[in-house]
Amino acid sequence: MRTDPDVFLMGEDVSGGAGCDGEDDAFGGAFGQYKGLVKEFGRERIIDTPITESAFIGAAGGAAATGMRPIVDLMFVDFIGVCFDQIFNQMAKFRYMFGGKSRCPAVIRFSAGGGFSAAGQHSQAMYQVMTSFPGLKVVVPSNAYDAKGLLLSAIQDDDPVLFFEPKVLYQETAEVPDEMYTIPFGQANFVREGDDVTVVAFGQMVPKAAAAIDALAAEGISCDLIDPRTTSPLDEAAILESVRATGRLVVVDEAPPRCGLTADIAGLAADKAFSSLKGPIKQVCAPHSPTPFSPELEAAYIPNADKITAAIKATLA
Amino acid sequence: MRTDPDVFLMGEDVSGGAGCDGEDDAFGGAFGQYKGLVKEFGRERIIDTPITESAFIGAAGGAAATGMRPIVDLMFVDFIGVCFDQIFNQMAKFRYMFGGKSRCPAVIRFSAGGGFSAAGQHSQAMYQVMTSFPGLKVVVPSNAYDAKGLLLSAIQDDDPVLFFEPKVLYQETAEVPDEMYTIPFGQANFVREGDDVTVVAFGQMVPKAAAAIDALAAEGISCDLIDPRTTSPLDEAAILESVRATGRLVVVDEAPPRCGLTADIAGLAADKAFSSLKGPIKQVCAPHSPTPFSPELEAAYIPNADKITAAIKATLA
Amino acid sequence: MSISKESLLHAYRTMKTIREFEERVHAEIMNGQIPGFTHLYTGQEANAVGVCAHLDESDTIISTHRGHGHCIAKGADVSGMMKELFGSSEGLCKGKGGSMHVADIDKGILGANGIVAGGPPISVGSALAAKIRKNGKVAVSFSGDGSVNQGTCFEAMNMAVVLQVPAVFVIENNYYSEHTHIDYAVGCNDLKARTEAFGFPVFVADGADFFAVHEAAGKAIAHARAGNGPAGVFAEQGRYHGHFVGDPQAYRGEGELENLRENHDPLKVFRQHMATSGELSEGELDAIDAEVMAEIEQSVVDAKAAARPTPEQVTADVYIQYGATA
Amino acid sequence: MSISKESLLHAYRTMKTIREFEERVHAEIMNGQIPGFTHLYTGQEANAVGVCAHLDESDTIISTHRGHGHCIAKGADVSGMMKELFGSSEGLCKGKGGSMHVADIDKGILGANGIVAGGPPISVGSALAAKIRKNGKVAVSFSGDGSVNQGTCFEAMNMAVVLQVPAVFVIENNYYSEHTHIDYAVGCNDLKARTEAFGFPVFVADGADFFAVHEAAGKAIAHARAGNGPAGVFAEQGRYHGHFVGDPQAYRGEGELENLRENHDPLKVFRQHMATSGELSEGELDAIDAEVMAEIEQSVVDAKAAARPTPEQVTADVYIQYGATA
Ligand SMILES: Cc1ncc(C[n+]2csc(CCOP(=O)(O)OP(=O)(O)O)c2C)c(N)n1
Ligand SMILES: Cc1ncc(C[n+]2csc(CCOP(=O)(O)OP(=O)(O)O)c2C)c(N)n1
Ligand SMILES: [Mg+2]
Ligand SMILES: [Mg+2]
Repeated sequence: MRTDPDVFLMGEDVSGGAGCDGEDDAFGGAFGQYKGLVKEFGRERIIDTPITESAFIGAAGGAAATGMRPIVDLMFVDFIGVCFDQIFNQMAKFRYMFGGKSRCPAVIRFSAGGGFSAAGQHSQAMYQVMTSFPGLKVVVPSNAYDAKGLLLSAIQDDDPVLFFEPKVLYQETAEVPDEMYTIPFGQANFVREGDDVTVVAFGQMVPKAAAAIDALAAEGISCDLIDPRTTSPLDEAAILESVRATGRLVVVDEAPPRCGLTADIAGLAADKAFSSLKGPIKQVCAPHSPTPFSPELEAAYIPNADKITAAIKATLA
Repeated sequence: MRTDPDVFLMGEDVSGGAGCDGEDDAFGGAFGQYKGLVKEFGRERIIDTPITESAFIGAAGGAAATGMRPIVDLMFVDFIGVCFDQIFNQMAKFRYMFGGKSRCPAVIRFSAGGGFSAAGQHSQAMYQVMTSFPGLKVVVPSNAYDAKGLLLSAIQDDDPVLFFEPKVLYQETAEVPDEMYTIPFGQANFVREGDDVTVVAFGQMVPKAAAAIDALAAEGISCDLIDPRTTSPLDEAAILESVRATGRLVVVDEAPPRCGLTADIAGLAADKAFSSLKGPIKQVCAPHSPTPFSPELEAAYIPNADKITAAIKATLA
Repeated sequence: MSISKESLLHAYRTMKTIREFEERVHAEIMNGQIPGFTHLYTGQEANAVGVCAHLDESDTIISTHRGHGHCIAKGADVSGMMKELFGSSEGLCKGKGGSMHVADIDKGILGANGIVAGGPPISVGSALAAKIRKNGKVAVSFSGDGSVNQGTCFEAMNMAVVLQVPAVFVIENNYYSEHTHIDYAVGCNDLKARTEAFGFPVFVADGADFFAVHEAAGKAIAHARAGNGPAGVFAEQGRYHGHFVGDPQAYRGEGELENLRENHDPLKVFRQHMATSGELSEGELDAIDAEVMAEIEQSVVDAKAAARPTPEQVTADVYIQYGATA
Repeated sequence: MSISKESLLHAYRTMKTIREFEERVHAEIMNGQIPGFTHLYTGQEANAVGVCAHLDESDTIISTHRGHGHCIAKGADVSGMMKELFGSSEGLCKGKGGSMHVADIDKGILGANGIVAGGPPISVGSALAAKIRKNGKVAVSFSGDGSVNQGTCFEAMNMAVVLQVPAVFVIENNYYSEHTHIDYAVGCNDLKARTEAFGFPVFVADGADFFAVHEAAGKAIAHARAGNGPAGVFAEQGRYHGHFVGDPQAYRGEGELENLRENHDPLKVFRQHMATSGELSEGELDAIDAEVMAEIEQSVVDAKAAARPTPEQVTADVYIQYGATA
């Protein structure tokens, strides 16, 4: 934002306290991510909105189509239902429907996923749903370092980018470099390298998969762990290369099973790496139900290291 | 509707002409599906609404939760973006979030899919997206006979049912029995039976797949053609049984490739029928782009018999 | 409109129950006993109770993310609610919903709702059912001052007028949506007028005063019940706690909260009325206080002792006839 | 406000161009030459032209499913539009958009839109960009009488007031949304008042009269351009053809259409004004008619001869840098 006057931030309570008598920088986003920004950039570029997602997400599309680079915050991705049209039918399709003559460099940030006992309407992943729409780019970082580099890429990108922040990862504090760096879209990260099984995991599943894999090392099982970082574009080449080498694949995501990313990657491998496959492709995901509230239920719902371990072993059986 | 006073129909112009000076039964739905109903049941049970999808889809949820059996018409499924929350976050989740104490017997009808040169915002399939949400049942008939039997099942079902009518199939006229019959959900139809390859196809892809398969018979290739009829619940057993017998699978759908039904079925087989597989699982679907307007482009976009034929042969290569 | 002694006792008891329920929930959250996101109704009790006083079990309400007060006012079982908030499988929603989704369909409670303005369209559907069945029932939706800027809310209001259904829209102005003031978020400066422009009457009340709400809501509900189409209630009242538990509320002006607690406390206001009218004695009110405290204490004891859900329950109750896929 | 002769000529030419474009499109659809769903603007020409007379290329408009008239009024290339409707790769959108998505960003045309009320939020974003850049531009959205009941439209209006952006909401009342009458769909009986209740002025005009629209739109656009926040225009006018091409219009009252065509034809009304004021002669207007007819004829000839898209083009222009996956 310091370097590009076209960038601005908009959303409900991104600074907070608009129209109030108290302190100006009272809030700074539902997870405090934007704290301090309004002091630096003022209310002209850090714009609080009413609760009116269709209007401000749509406005981001309109501002982007007319030359700005808006970043908008939807707080919880679960709220996408009230502004869905503006994302999948408008922003996503401008460029194509208008014959390539427009660009729409908007970034929409969402917190996503479970782990907070926030129940059915505040715990969804949803990036698997958004991955299905051509015209959108979809980013799902699994750690703070990547998040920064991917966010800077997102802001510079000329297409609409949906940026999903697994909300349990806000709790982590990690050192990130102060300087500006970008991580390109469509480039997977090899979090672990190994020979026996390829594990592909998304978002908050990446550290869980890493834990499972690290424990399995003691049993002499070594795995590739691939974090695609962006689901659209997807680094198909990295995944296929690994599967061709290991012959075995486990895909892990926290979303429910139907028409999700685990099936997406499994389908990819079952076609393009078929001849290398040595065992069934296993998918680890949530069951086919909404996210439950109770911590015990949620713990049983979200995939954990045990389930990942079991799946890895099942491919070797 | 004749037998159950709790059933009513609601939507934009489901009768048409509300508030107008002209004839009462002037319209009857965007494809004329409801012609005549308002004459029989009156405006109390055939309810025209303003253009206000969130309100009337939400109202269907509310009426269903309080004992009615609404049928609502969204015209084109592409309009789902303006009322998406009411479907995936409200109706779909009432039962679960409320601890099983509610029921929501609402049916939402949509026309879906391409083939009309209706471009990016009036040609989407979308049933693959809705299949991903637990709590919703999703129906995609491929012919008039099934449509009637599945619709009657939908109306009797106590969960929210999304009923997708591939719009090119409206053009077909077919004889359907006058009497009432139901087709249960989760029961696939074997449209063709064969030994070499299993083909699973959805909606308007079923007749195209059948044409491809019939032509291949001359080359001595015989295929099972499975029409799941409902994508949620899905008749996994039928698909797996067939794949275990043939060892080869082609999945055909008109939606774009990412996180869709073709991947969903491929992923299922790559896990649970792995040991029977003799060749790569092929997916035939639209490319990763919005639906184009121009007939030539749309013809190149929507899968056709040639592409299905090529995929079937590729599994045998 | 004179209110029977029994109704007065019930109203006070209900307001006090809400207050103590919320304060105790607050304390238990601070203790780490209640998981998830919770929004408290403290300070707004008169509104829920004043409205629900006109409803019976087969009328429906639909609530918001700040739903405990509405549910208690409509007759939800307090112990079942506390168990739900603790995540027990004996909770009102078997531990699946939590604070943002407490519901009891049998009591006409269509649920708290985690989506701002998710409720009004659903409520219009309940009102439509009442109209089709001609059973004289009404459907009430509660909306915050922030939620009324949401498209779903406007749509529901217009459609209720078009279909002439007995829907009552109760707008609770506690001045804030999260940390943003109504004066900012509602562009026009007259929310009542903007609402009335949709074509139905809106009755205004001091939302800290049970009697004022009772009167305004009485008019609105009577209007709807009589088949005259929708009506609205617009009431101002303070929210004592932050938007969510833990919110430091730095956005508030100096002395604002103190003034609310001092001069706009529904319980105090009610007691003042009683002191003037003499309808209920201090002793009677004190006795209720004691009973309520005991009931809430017991509900927490029970909630802590209640059964915890087991993993198999995750996939139960997704569908009615159909088991889970995974 | 007096209008220069040049502007009058331009206005008449543009209205006539829209009329003949639409009538010819109608004929070509009947001939099976134009695929897809098409909605015609015939009868409403004065509105688009009266509004766009106040805009230059860097102001933006966003249109509806009934978008040809707005695009032509804002300066879209007629031949490129005709090619687009015929599905040619030389069309304004390379044959990818068709009638419901004609757009020309360089001319400030953010597109027709297949989603009712999809446009107003986007337009507010364009207005916000103008406000942030302080460039004095305005953003105009067109909305039908049916679309104003959509939540997105209400949200856009409120947010435009909150952010005080130069957004102009033009409401075109042609009495029908598809086959439903405005008197049914707009619950309150005063759409102007309901709109003004959001907190901005709305100027009313006879939408069949270019001069009336010109005046009302002039006020609204001046208001917005001056930094006073949003404004509205509300204009009534007839839609001659059905909702879509082929609609039998049985829902209309007897004589309704005849009356529209006879007494509320924007072209006739314009000519009557000219006959009275003498500013343009019949001969001048007839000459324009002839030129327009020739231009439209040529556009069809060109469209029929224009290049057809090839299959590889399907996956072009999905993203800027990233090629398609499949
Ligand atoms: C669609 C949606 N947008 C945003 C939110 C986040 N959110 C939860 S409560 C709230 C404020 C609601 O304000 P108001 O309607 O005044 O109710 P109050 O909290 O004051 O009771 C917001 C923005 C949400 N839950 N749903
Ligand atoms: C969200 C959405 N709902 C419904 C439709 C179908 N539809 C297309 S045009 C139309 C009527 C629009 O009426 P109005 O706004 O008055 O515009 P007019 O057609 O009169 O120009 C409807 C319902 C749509 N395209 N998008
Ligand atoms: Mg509030
Ligand atoms: Mg209209």
